[in-house]
Amino acid sequence: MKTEIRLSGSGGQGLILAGVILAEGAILSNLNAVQSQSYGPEARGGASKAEVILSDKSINFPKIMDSDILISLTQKSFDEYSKHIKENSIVIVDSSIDVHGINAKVCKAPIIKTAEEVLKKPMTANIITLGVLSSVIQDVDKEHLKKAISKRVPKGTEELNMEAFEQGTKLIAAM
Amino acid sequence: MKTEIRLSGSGGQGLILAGVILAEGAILSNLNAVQSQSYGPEARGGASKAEVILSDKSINFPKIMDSDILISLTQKSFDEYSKHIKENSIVIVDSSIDVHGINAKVCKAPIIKTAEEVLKKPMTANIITLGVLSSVIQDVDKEHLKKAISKRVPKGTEELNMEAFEQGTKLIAAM
Amino acid sequence: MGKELVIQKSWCKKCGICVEFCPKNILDLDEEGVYVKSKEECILCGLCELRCPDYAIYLEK
Amino acid sequence: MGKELVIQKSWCKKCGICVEFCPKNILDLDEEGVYVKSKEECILCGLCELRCPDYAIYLEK
Amino acid sequence: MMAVKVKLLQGNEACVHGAIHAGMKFFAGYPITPSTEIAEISSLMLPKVKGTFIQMEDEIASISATIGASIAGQKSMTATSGPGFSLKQEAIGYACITETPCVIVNVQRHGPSTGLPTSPAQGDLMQAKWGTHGDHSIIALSPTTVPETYSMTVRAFNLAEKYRTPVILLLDEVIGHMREKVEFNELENLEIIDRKRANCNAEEFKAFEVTEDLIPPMEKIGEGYKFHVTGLVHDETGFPTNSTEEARKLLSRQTKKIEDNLDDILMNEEYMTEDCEILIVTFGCMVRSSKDSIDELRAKGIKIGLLAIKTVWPFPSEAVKKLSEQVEYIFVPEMNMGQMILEVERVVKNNCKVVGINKFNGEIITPQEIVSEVEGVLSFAK
Amino acid sequence: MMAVKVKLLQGNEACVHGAIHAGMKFFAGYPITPSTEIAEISSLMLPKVKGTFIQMEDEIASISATIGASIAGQKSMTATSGPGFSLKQEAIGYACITETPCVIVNVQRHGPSTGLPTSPAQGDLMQAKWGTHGDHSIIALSPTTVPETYSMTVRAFNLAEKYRTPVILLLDEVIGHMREKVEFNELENLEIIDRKRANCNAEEFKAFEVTEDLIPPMEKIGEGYKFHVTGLVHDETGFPTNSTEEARKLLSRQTKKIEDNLDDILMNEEYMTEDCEILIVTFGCMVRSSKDSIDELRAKGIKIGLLAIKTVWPFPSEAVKKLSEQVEYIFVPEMNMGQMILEVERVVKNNCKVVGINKFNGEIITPQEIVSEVEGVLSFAK
Amino acid sequence: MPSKVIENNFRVNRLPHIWCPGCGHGILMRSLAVAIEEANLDKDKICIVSGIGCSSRSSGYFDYNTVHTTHGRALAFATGIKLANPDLHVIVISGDGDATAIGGNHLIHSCRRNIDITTIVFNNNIYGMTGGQYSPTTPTNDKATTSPYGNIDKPFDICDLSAGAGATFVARASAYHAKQMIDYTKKALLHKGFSVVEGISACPTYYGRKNKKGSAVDLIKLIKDNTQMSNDIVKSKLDGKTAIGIFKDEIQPEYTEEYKKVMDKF
Amino acid sequence: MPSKVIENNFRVNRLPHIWCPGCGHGILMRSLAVAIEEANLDKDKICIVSGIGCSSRSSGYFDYNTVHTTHGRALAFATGIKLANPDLHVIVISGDGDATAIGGNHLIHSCRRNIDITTIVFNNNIYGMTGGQYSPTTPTNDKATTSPYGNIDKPFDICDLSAGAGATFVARASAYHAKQMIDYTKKALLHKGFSVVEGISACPTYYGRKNKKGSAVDLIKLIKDNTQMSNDIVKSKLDGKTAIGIFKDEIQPEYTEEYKKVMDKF
Ligand SMILES: Cc1ncc(C[n+]2csc(CCOP(=O)(O)OP(=O)(O)O)c2C)c(N)n1
Ligand SMILES: Cc1ncc(C[n+]2csc(CCOP(=O)(O)OP(=O)(O)O)c2C)c(N)n1
Ligand code: SF4
Ligand code: SF4
Ligand code: SF4
Ligand code: SF4
Ligand code: SF4
Ligand code: SF4
Ligand SMILES: [Mg+2]
Ligand SMILES: [Mg+2]
Repeated sequence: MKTEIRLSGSGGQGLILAGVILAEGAILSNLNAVQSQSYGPEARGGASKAEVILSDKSINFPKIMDSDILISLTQKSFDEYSKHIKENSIVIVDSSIDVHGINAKVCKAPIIKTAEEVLKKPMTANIITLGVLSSVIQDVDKEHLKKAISKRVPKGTEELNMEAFEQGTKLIAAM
Repeated sequence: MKTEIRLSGSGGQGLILAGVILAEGAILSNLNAVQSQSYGPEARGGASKAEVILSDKSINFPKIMDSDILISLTQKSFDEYSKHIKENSIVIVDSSIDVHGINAKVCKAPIIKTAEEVLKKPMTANIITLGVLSSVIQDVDKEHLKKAISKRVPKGTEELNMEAFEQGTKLIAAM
Repeated sequence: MGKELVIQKSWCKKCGICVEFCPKNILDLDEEGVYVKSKEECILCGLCELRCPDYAIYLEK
Repeated sequence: MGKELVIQKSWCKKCGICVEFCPKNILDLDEEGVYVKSKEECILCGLCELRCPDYAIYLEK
Repeated sequence: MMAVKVKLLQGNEACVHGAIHAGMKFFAGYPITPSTEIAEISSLMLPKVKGTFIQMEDEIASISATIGASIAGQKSMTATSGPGFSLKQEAIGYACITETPCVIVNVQRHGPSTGLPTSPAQGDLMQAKWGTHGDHSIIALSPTTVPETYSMTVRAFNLAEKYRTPVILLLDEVIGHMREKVEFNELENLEIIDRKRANCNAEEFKAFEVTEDLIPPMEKIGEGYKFHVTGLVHDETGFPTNSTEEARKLLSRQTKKIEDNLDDILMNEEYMTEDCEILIVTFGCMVRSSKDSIDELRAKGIKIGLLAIKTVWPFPSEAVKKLSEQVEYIFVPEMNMGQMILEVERVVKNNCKVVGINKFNGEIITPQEIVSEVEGVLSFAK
Repeated sequence: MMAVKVKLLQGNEACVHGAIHAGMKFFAGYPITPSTEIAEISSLMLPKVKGTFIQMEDEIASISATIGASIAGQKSMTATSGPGFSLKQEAIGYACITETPCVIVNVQRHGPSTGLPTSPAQGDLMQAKWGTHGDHSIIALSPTTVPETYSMTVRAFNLAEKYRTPVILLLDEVIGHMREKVEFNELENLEIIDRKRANCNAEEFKAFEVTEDLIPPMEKIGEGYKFHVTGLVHDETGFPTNSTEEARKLLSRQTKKIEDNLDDILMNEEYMTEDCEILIVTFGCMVRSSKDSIDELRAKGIKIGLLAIKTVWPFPSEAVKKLSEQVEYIFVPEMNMGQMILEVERVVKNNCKVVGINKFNGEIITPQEIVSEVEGVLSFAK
Repeated sequence: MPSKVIENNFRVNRLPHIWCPGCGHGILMRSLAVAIEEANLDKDKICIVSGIGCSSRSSGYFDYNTVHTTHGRALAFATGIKLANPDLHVIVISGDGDATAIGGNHLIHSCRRNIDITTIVFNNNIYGMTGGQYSPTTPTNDKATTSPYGNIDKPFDICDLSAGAGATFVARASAYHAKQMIDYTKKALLHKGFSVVEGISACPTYYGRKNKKGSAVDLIKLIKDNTQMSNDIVKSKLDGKTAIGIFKDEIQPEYTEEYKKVMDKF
Repeated sequence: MPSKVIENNFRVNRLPHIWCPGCGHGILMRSLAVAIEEANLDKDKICIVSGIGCSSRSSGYFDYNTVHTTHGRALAFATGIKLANPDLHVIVISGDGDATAIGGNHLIHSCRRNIDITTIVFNNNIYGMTGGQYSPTTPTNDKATTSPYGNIDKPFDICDLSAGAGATFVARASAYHAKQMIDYTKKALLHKGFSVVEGISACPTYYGRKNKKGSAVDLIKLIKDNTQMSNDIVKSKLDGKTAIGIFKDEIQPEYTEEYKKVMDKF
C-alpha cells in the first residue's frame, strides 16, 4: 500500500503545514511517511505545493510523479497538477474550482467558503482540508491527526483548528 | 659551458640586485641566464641568497645545488653555503671572513672595507662584488655589466656605482 | 492639469496601502483589487501613486 | 629604588631609538650594539626600556 | 516493550538534533537556502543546552568563529550552502592544518554561482575535497535519509573529535528539506566520542605531539596548558618552522592519520550486490532513486545492485574496485555533470564499463530515468 | 638582421607585460606573496596605457571588481596566491555562469592554509578546477618559463575573450620569482583576440544568445545595448528563469563551448617522445626539472620522454591516453601530494603503470631526484 | 498600461515584480526611477548593480544596464564597472543584509574612497529573501527566525556608519516618505562622490509577522510614527525617533577623477 | 637574561623576534605585556588571537594561550573563542591591513556587538609583511609599492571608524607614546565590552624607505611631531595633528552577558 498525495494551492494557504501534519499523523499511526515541498525560486508568494507519500513499507524516492490523491484549492494549481494524476485517482478540490474532463473520482468541497463563513478565519482552510482528507485516507487515525494538529499549529489556535478539522470531516460526508 | 653562481650575505647587502645585474649583463652578452633567490619565511632581515646560472645552452632546472662560484659577504653565509660547492670551484669572500678547510680556489677581497672606506657608502658592496666577479667570469662583457648596472641601480646613484664597479675590478687584480 | 486617476487592477496585490493613505479616503479593495469609491472626490494628489508598491494606481494625463 | 640599567647586547638590533630618546644622552652604538657612555649619569628614567623594540636595555633591581 | 519514540523531522532538523546529541555547544552561521533551518533550529535549541548560537556577519566569520570555539574547547558546527561553502574554503584549510575538530555542513543546491538557489543538486562533491588550496585530507559524509542525517551528524562530530579534523557533512536540498520518520530509541544510544586530552602536565605538553596514533592530544584554552596554534607549518610544539623536513612530516602525518584509519572512517551500504552483474554507485539522495530503480529492474530479471557511498571522502576505492571485478557495468547516477564518476573511473580502470547518469537542471533523477537509462545501455550492448 | 630586443624579466613581471600586450586595461588585486609583484608592476604600468589599477580591500573585492570591469568592457585581470585564490572561489563561479572573460592568476605557494608562504608548491591544481561550487568548465594554463609566462598570459586573455570565460593562469613561486631572458621580437607579434561584439541592433540583442559557436556576443555597458547580467540561471535574454530545461541548456552550452574547442584550447609540449618507452607527464616548473632529468637518463640509455602539459584544464586526456599506449611507465613528478596523477590514472586505465614523484615540503623536485626515482623503479621492475 | 514613469524606466514585461503584497521595496524602487527621471540622467549610461536579496532583485526590473551580482559584493563589482568606464552613472541597490552584513567591508571602503557611486539601501531590518533572520539593522529585542528569544545584537545606523567611513553624501528617507526618498535620491545621483541613501522599507511577510506588527499598512504607519524629519541623527535618537533627512553633503576629491590625474601624468 | 616583564610574559626562547631593527611593533608588543601585568590578569585565562602580518606574528611570542589565524579574520576567531569560554580574556592583535582592509567587516561587527574583546591595532600605515603596499590607513599622496605615483585613497581613522561602528572603549597611543600605550591598553583590558586601542607604529623598512622619511629613529620622531595629546579626534585634525588620547569610554550591554541571559531563561 503506497499513497501519493499532492496538496496544492497558493502561497499563504498553509498547505505545506497541512502536508506536515498529515505525515505526522501517519507516522503516529505506524505508517511510513515522507513529506516534501518545492520552494519557489524565491520565498515570495506564488504557487505552493506539498507532497506526502504514505506507505507501510519503506519509502525511497521522496517525490511524487503522478498522485493518487490531488488536493487543489486554487484553479491555477488544479490546472497545473491535474495533469499529473494516476488513473482512477482521487481529486479533492475547493468548490470554486472548475473541474473538467479528468478521469478521476472528483470530490468538490466548499473548503474556502467554510473557512471564511463558518470559521470566519480564512487561514483555517488548510486544516479543513485535512478534515476532508481524513475521511478519504482511512489508514491514518483521526486521533493521531488531531494530535499532530495541536502540536503543529500556532499556540492559542488549537481549538479553532480542531473545530476546522471537524468541519472538514463533515464536508465530505455531506457530499 | 654552464656556470652556477651563488651570492650570499645578509639582508640589506643588495646581493639579489647584484644577481639580477649579473644575469642581465649575461643576456646582453648573448648568454642564457636564470636568476632566482630564496625569500626568507618573512621579508624581514636575516640571510639573503641569490643564484645565477649562466649558460650558452638553454637552462632548465633553475636552482643551484652546488655552485661553481660562491660569493659570501658574511661569515654566516659562508659557513652555510661553503658546504654546497663543486670540486675545484671558486670562492670569493670578503676579507673579514675566516675561510678554513675548503677545497676551492679562494679569493679574499676587501669588499666591505672598500665600500665603507673608499666609497664611503656601505650599500655599494654589492656592486663592488660585481666588479670582483667580472674579472672571474670572462663570458660576460664588462660593458654589458655596466649597462645593466646603470639601468638597475636607483636613479642618481649611477656614477657612484660605476666607481664601485671599477673599484671591484681592481680588487681582484690586486690580490 | 488634465490628469486622471488610472488603475491597472491586474497589477494590484491588494496590500491596502493606497487605501490607507489616500487623504480623501476614496479608495477601497474588492476581491480583484483596488477600486475608487468616488472618483469625483479625488484631488489628484498622487499619494496613492507615490506609495503603491506595485504601480497599479497612478495619475496620467 | 636600587634599580640598575641592564643591557643584553645580543638582542640589540642597533636601531638607535634608545640612543635618540635618552634624556641624558648617555647611550651610543658600536659594532655590536648599544652601550652606556656614562652609567653614573643615568637617571633610571626607564625611557630606553619603554621604547626599545627588542627588549635589549632595561632597568632591573 | 519499550515505547517507540518517533518524530517527523526535516533533514535539516535532524542534523541539529544529531549535533546536540553529539555534544555540539556552539554554532555560528549565516543564512542561506537551503541550509537556513539548521541555523534557525540551532538558535532555538542551543540556549536550552547552555550552548551558544551566533549569527555572524558572513560565512567566513561563521567558520572562523566555529574553529575558534573548537580551539577554546567546545564542539562546534557551521552550516551553509554552495556560495557560502565557497567562501569558507580558506578557513577549512586552516582547520585542516591546525587539526581543529569541527563540523561543516553544506546543504547542496544548484550551481554554479546563484544558479537555481532553491533547487537540489550534488555539484559540490569535488569541491568538498579540493575546494581549499594546498594538500590536505578531508573527511566528508553524505546521508540518504533523515534518520541517517541524525546518526551521521553524530558520526561527523565523533570522527572530527577522534581524528582532530574538520568533517564535512554533505547534505543536499532533497534530504535537507524532506520530512521523514525518525525513531529515537536507537539513535539516543549512539556513542559519543570526545577529543583526546593530554595525559601529561603543562610543562611537558606539546600541542602537536607526534603520538603513536598520529593524532595529537588537544587541550582547552584556560586550563593552564598554554599553547600556540598557527596556520603556518609548525613542528610538534605548534610553533612555526621553516624546516622543509618538518613541513614534510606535518603534511604526511595529517594525511596518514586519516589513511591509516580507513577501516573506521569509510562507510558504505550494499544493496543486492551479492549476485549482481550490474552495479549502481552513488550517494546522497540519489541512493533513494537508485533503490527504487533496482527493485524495478530486479523485477524484470536484471541482476543489479547498489553500492551506496556514505563516506564520500576519502573515496572508498577498495570497495568500488572489488565490486568492479564482479560486474560488467557500473552506473553512476549523480545530480551533477559527473563528479563521483571520475573517481569510479580512476579506480576501476578496465575492470568494467562505467556509465554516468546525470541531471544538472535542478531536478532529482527519478527511478524511472535510471531504469530506462540502464535498460537502454543494456539493450544497446546486446 | 633585425635587432633582437631582449630583457631580463621575472615571471611575475612577464605576466604583466604579456597582459598589457594582450590589452589589459584593468587590474584589481590585494597583495599576497608570491604574487605581489604582479600587482606592483601593474600599478606602475597601467596608468601609462590609460589603464586602471586598484588595490581593493580584499581578494573577494578584487575579483568582483575585475569581473565588473570586464562587464563594463575592459580586459581585466586579478592575481593572488593560495589563500586569496580560496577566497575568490565564489566569484569565479559567477564569472563562469555569466560568461565574463577575465584572467585570474594564482602564483602557487605552499599550503594548506598559510603553510610555508614563501616556498613553492603546485598544490592548487585540483582547486583550479573544483574550487567553486556547482558544475562548470574552466580553462587553466600553466607556463614553464618566463618567456612562456608572457605568451601564455596573452593566450589566457585571448582564450578568455574568444570563449567568454574566466581563464586561470596557474603560476608557481619558482616561475613567478625567477628571472630569465625574454626575447621580444616574436612575442610582440603575438595575435590579440577581442570578444565578439553583437552584429545586430539593440532591440534584437540577446545578451546570452545561443549562436552556432555557442559563444554569445558580448556588448559593452553604455553603448545602448541595455542588458541584464545575473548569477542565477538565465535564458538567452539573460533574465532569470526557473525552467529546468533552460538550466540544462545553459550549463550544457557553457560546458560544450569549451569541450567543442579542445583542439584550440589544449596545448602540450612533447620532448623526446617519439621513441620513448617511459614518459614523464607534468606541468609548470616541474617541466624544467624533468627535461634535465631526461637528458641525464637518455645519456644512460633510457628511452624516456616528456609530455609537458600547458593547458592543465581541461585535462588533455587524449594526448595522455595516446602516449600511454606506447609506454610502460608514466612518471608524474609534482610538488604536491599527487593531484595531476589522479587525472593521469583515470585516463590511462591499465595501459601502463603510473608512478608519482612527489614533494610537498616547499622545495622543488630536482632533476637528480627524478633520475633516481625513475632508475629505482626500473631496477626494481627488472 | 502602466504609468509613464514605469514605462520609461522599467522592463514592463517583467512586471509585476516578485515581491510580496505590500512589500516596501516596490515603493523605493519606484522612487529611484522617478529620481532618475528628474535628474535627467542618460539612460544608456546608467548601470544598476545589485547583490542578492529581495531588494537586490530590483536590478532586473530597470530598463537600463543592470548587473545582479553575488551576495554582498555589489559595491565591489560596481567599483570595477565605474573605474572601467567613469562615464557611467553607477547605482547600487542593496538590502540591509547585503550592504551591512556580508557586504559591510565593501560599503565602508567605498565610502572611504569616495568613488562616484550612488548606493540605495532598502532597509527592512531583516533578511527577507532567506525568510526572516535578523540582520545587522534589526532592533535589539526584536524577533527573527534566528533570534527566537529576542535579538541581543545592537543595530547599525546605516547613515552613521556610512558617514563615519567617509561617504560624502548621506541621507535617509523611507517607503512612507516616498517624496523625500525621490528628492534625496535625486540629490545623491547628482552628487559627485560616494553617496548613500537609506530607504527604510517594510517586510510584512517576515519582519511584520515575526514581530506581530500587523499588516503592510501597519508597518508603513509604524515608519511614520517612529521617524521625524531632522538632519540630526543623534538628537532624533534621543527623542526615540529615527531621523529622516540629509545628514552629510560635502565635496571631496572623487576617486575616478583622482585616478585620471594619475593617468594624465603620462 | 631579559627583564622581568619580558620573562614573565614572553616565550623568551623565541626572542629576539623576527621584526626589523627599529620596527615599532616591538615597542607596542612590550606595552601590551606591561599593561597585562598591571591589569593583573590571570595569565592562564588570557588568549591572544592574531591574523596575518608582521604585527600578527606577535601572538607567537606571548607566553599565554595564543592563536595565529588567517589574514583579517582574527576577530571572527576571537568571537568564537570568547563565546565558547566567556571567562577568557580575549585580546586581538592586528595590523592596519589585517584589521581594516580584509578584516574591516569583522572589526565593525565586533564593535557593533560590543563583545568583551580588546583589540590592539599596530598601525604602521602599510602592509609590512608583503613588502610595502598601501593600506587603508596610508595617508593620501604617500608612496607605496602599489602607489608608485602617490596614494589617491583617503585613509581611515581607525578610532573614528571603531567608535562609529559601536566600540565602547576607543583610544590611540603610539610607539613613541609607550607610556600612554600601556595606560590605555590597561584600561581597555579592564573595560567590559569591545575596546580598540590603536597603536601608531613605524615600519622603517618599507614605509620609511618608500617615503624617504629616514631611519627608525626619524620615524619615531615623526610620530612625536605629528601627534598631540587630545581626546578630540576632529579638533586635532584641524591642527593637522593626530590625537593621542581616549576617545570613547562608555558602558553598554556586553554581548556574552546578554547571551547568558538568553541561556538563563531555561
Ligand atoms: C554568499 C551567500 N550567502 C548567503 C546567501 C543567502 N542570502 C540571500 S539574500 C540574503 C539576505 C538578504 O537580506 P537583505 O540584503 O536585507 O535583503 P532583503 O531580502 O531583506 O531585501 C541571504 C543571507 C547568498 N545568496 N549568498
Ligand atoms: C587571504 C590573504 N590575503 C593576503 C595575504 C597576504 N598578506 C599577509 S600580511 C598582509 C598585510 C599585512 O599588513 P598589516 O596587517 O598592516 O600588518 P603589518 O605587516 O604591516 O604589520 C597581507 C596582504 C594573506 N596572508 N592572506
Ligand atoms: S490621487 Fe490622492 S486623492 Fe486621488 S485617489 Fe490617489 S491618494 Fe486619493
Ligand atoms: S497600493 Fe497598489 S497594490 Fe496596494 S492596494 Fe493600492 S493599488 Fe493595490
Ligand atoms: S634609564 Fe633613562 S637616563 Fe638611563 S639610559 Fe635609559 S633613557 Fe637614559
Ligand atoms: S632601542 Fe634597543 S635595539 Fe635599538 S639600539 Fe637601543 S637597545 Fe638596541
Ligand atoms: S519577503 Fe519581505 S522583503 Fe521579501 S518580498 Fe516579501 S515582504 Fe518584501
Ligand atoms: S617590514 Fe616593517 S612592519 Fe614588518 S617587521 Fe620590518 S619594519 Fe616592522
Ligand atoms: Mg533586508
Ligand atoms: Mg601594517
